[in-house]
Amino acid sequence: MALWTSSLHPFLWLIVIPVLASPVVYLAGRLAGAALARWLALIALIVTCAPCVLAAQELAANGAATFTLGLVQLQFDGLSLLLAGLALGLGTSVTLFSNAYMRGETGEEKYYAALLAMIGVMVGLGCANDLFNLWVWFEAMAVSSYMLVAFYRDQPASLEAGVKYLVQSAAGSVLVLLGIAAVFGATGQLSLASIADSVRQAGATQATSAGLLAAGALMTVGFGVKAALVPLHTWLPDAHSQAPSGISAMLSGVVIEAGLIALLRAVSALLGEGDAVARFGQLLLLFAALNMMLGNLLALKQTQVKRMLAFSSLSHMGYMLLGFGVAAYTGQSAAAQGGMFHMLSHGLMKGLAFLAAGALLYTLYVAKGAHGPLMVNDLNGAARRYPLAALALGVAVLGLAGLPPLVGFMSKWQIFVGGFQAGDTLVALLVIFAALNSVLSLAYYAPLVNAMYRREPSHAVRLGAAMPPTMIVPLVVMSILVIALGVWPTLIAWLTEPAGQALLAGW
Amino acid sequence: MSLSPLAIVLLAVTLLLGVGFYGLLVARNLIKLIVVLQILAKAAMLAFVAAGYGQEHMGLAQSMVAMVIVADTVVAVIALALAVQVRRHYGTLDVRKLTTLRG
Amino acid sequence: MAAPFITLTIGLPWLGALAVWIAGDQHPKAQHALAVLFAVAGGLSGLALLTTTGAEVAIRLPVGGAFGDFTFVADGLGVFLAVIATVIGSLAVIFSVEYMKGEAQLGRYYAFVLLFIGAMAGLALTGSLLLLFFFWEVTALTSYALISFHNDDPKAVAGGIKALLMTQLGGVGLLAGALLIYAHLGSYDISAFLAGADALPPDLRALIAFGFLAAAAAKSAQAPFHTWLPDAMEAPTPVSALIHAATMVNAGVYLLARFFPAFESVPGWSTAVVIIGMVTALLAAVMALVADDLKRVLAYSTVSQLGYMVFAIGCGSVLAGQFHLFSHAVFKALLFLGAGAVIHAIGTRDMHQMGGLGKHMPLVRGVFVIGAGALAGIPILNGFWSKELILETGLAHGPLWGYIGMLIGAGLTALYTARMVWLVFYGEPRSHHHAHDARPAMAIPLVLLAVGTLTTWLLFGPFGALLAEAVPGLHEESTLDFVTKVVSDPATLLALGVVAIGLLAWQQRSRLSPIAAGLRALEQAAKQGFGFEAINRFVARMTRSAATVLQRTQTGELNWNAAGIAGALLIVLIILAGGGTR
Amino acid sequence: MVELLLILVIAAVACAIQAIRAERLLNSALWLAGASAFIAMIFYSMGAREVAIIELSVGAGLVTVLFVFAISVAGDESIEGRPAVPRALAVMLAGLCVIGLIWLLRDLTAPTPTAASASALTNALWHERALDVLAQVALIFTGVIGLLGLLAEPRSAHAAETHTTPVEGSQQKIAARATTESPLELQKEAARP
Repeated sequence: MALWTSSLHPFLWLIVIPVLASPVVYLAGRLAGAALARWLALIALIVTCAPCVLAAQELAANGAATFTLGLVQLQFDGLSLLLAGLALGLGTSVTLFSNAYMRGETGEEKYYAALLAMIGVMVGLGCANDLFNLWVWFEAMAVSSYMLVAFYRDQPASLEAGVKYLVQSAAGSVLVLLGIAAVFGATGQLSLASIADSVRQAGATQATSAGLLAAGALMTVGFGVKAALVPLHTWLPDAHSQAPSGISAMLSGVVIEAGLIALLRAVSALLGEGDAVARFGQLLLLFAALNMMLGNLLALKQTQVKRMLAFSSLSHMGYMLLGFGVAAYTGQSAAAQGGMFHMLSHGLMKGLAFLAAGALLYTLYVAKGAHGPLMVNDLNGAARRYPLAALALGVAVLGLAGLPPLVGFMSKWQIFVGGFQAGDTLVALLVIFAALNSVLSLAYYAPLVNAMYRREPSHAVRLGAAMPPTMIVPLVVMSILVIALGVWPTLIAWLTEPAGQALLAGW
Repeated sequence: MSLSPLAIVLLAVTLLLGVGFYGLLVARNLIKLIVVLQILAKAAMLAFVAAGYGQEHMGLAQSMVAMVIVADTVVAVIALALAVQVRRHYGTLDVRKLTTLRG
Repeated sequence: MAAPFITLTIGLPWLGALAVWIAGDQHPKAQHALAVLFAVAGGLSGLALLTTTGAEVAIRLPVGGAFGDFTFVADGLGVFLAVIATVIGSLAVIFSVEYMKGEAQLGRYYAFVLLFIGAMAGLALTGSLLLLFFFWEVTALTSYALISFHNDDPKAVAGGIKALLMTQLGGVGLLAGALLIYAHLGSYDISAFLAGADALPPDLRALIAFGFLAAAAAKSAQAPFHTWLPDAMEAPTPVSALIHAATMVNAGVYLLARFFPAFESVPGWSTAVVIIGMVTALLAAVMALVADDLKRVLAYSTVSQLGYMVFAIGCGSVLAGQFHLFSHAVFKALLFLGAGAVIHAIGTRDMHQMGGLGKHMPLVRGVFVIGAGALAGIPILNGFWSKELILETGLAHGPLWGYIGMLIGAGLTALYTARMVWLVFYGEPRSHHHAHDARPAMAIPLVLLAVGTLTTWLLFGPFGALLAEAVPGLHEESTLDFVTKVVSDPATLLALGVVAIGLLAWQQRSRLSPIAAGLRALEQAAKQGFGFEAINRFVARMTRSAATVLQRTQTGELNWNAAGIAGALLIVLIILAGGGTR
Repeated sequence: MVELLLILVIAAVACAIQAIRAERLLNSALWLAGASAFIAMIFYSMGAREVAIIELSVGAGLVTVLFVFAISVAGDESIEGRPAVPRALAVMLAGLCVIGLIWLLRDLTAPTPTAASASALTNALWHERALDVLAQVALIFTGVIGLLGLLAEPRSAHAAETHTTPVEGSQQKIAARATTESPLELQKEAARP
């Protein structure tokens, strides 16, 4: 049992604390009432921020840290830090936000327990350095999110979303497993590092490379379901619009990104060098174009706020894919870093958008026991009664559209810079297509903002409840971040740069 | 080409996968869809055994299959719970009726 | 030296925006006061910049990564636009005190006006392409917010979104150009690009040049992007119309002037600029002739005058373009504020419901006629001098057809100006209204601008000196030389003759009615925006129907969703297994 | 060995097909159990002795019990009508995927171990792959939470709501909003898809 006594690196606490806190929160909620669960969950997450800072410092000083147990290794590198920071930051906001939003719901303590577990396993997913281990974390993340999506189990629409999410996720998960089996069968390895080594050195035989190719395809599609690549995306608009708003923020802000990170980590180990990487890049670029187009055009047709935001997540996944695709296709570090930056900024902005929309949904409907969808028309004149929430939503969606001085502008810019530096006509055209898509996205974001600043409030707004301060705090903090990073983008370079390097190191 | 055991099992994997895909596309009953998911998962387990056999790493393969079995059972349990709730609120298990969210 | 003033010119209005917003809508008096205070302070700081111009980088903030250095430069060209933005902006704010009295959500209004002023100053003063695009987009954002200020009016909302989408669409050209430059030079520095442009491959330079041209055309409402500006007149007041029509549109002209040295030698570029300028000047003049809405007439006239400036740059004279921009900013601000006073007094913008207002509003009539005279090109008003300069440049350096087109434009300008003044201030009142003359808060800027309209041309000499350091190859001359040259040039008489014909045509309009009847078709076409509006609608409709078709693929049926997974697996297999190589 | 495997594989695939074709859910679940049993036998003959037993007990046993239980709660509903995706298209898509994979994996059968090498599951599971097990514990825990969350009866007085048909459910939703909204908006609400 010497394995257990080996010194614990700070990053392990990032996984251990939330996962261990989860049952504690559940039991506390069962035994001492939901109020305790609420605050305990928040405290657990805030406590976890301390090792996060430590781990970040250690990463900056000593490079990637590892922890080995048996044959399986966890590695904490830039990519892990990015995902951990995103999950923890957004998770804390969501927990604080849910304090009022979920108050009095049946099964509140289970909500917090599942949320905590989800955050913990997501950090684990970011650290996984072993293919099968990656899948276990991935599956744990999925399992913890099923219940959260279908949390309003008395509402048919919520159940429908849960069913679609579960079936498609599970199908994707099977494809991932098949891919892992193919890798294992072809190389006999499971650790990402040794897979990459054996792919590079062995001068792979015909059989092996065909097996790896099949594995690459299976894993791209399998993880792609979670990352919502078009046409694997169909669960996303349903799940994101029907889940409780805090969970929508988590799903859109972190979970699909985690899917993408898993995809990049797993597949890039198989590629070796040169040609295969470029081909993978082309594939990502194809998905990028599809995602941007479909996400934007369909968002244009939506009248429900959360569903519109969900479709916009698809298009933003497209921007990230553009960055990573360019990075793979041409080896551009700016593009990889831009993709990471956009992942972060999308998590921030979309999280903010869902939380702000959720805050309005809460005051207009949920607080009164009604569970309607939040329509764009319901927001009419919301700014007069809920100035901060309306401002936050406005900042979030305009940032998503890529308008300065908001962070979305800078992260898209970085992706575009990478695209143009690639010096490839096709890529440049795709970048211009992305820019045009940004313009198109204004056609649905701008009316949303206009509606909120109308003078005549809607009935719902006039009769809305007061907004609790626990909701306002995360909104304000995140809005400030969105603006600050938009004015000074390199404030976050310490997070995006190592992440981009960690990604490129695989290629 | 003489069939090796590995080839046969790989064939089984792909066939089960095909059957599973077909089922996902045509099954209308939610519980039957869950059955299909189980079939797909079996294909994955079989793939691990085949890989372990080919690489002579059966211990490792077995440990992974055990994980898959457990994880998959958990998923099945949750899926069945969802199905029960769906039946309760929609009055049917027909997934073609679960189309209030679209477009 | 210039660093503190640059910071103040950009920072004060932005600080003011924050202050007004914090003051809250419960204290309108404080909001008015704060807004005026910060706007005027910004304007003064902008004026102070005039004393410290220089082509070297004044502020450099290294950001690093893909973002380069954030730099600010206070050279003549930039300072000039910054002064226009801050001074006219502060006049607009002063005017708002009266005009916006009692409006709800003043905080939002002032915050966006001040944000706009700051962004415009930033746009003019930055030395980094990234920041240029940044401020470019901020002005788009704020102008959208101002146009849509009355969010309950669907026309205002539609106008705002249209302006936003169209300027953004053009902005993609600027984005692509800036990124191309960065990709090849590794720097966002504008002066580095201007110096090293000749080293770039020619086709690349052409791409950049036309990208920038598209952005400038969209921002300056040049054909074929001109359709957003008239709709932007739904903005709450002439004040924000002033922001759009007299300030923001200058950004496009500024962009062309700034990068002219780099693109001059790109084949076809100058000709394209000339064509765009001329077509815009003519089309917009015809549209101004048939419009009934006072603000729309002014908006079209702005588009038309911007066409003159673009034309001048295409002919190779940045000085002529910028000098007309200067004159135009002054007299058009005067006209807009005058129109604002009229609209504020009688509550309609339809010129057919005005008439005979001169009796009730002598002051407004007086200044308005001065502004209109400048617009029409009546001698010694500032518009006369700058327009003559453009026409002479066109004759000397441009193609002959361009010159003839611009001459016709000058005649049309005189015609629609006469029509506008007549319909508003003269003749019999066509509806009952109790007009009152402008109150002090409105009167002060009006009088100031009228004085400016009469005198700013005297500044030609110093103006040329100001630009000379920023624009290579620009030869300065004293005001006296300039005046002698214009007066002695026979072309001036020709131009004046055309203007006189235009005025006469309005005088004799009853006799010309047969011709007018023949032009009915043209009038109809003009009212439809010459088909450009239809193109906009077509694009919008195509986008929507594409979305509708796509929406049908989202069946919400689980089985089809699963089919998506199977299909994607198949496609990925095909691509990875058989796909192309690099 | 090859013949035995071939028979087992054919049997397993046939059971799987039957599980999909079966009209009644109960039969479907039983065919699945059959497939599971044959697959467990394949495991055994390939040398994966321990998981064969696990598969037999969990896959063929526990899961079947779960299915039967769920079917008894949810009812064995027979659904008439055509599937959403045309059968021909479904066969084509599934078939093409299979063909593509077989084509890619065709050479992977080369190494043929002489004897099935059984190795200890316990060592792999508890020592080499202990991290997986730990992550799995989190997975199982969240699964339990999820199950509890999905099945628990509401604590409050909403109990009456749980047995409503969908139409009534949506009417209730509207009724809940009726107190707050004008009739006009209500009509729009009802018209929403």
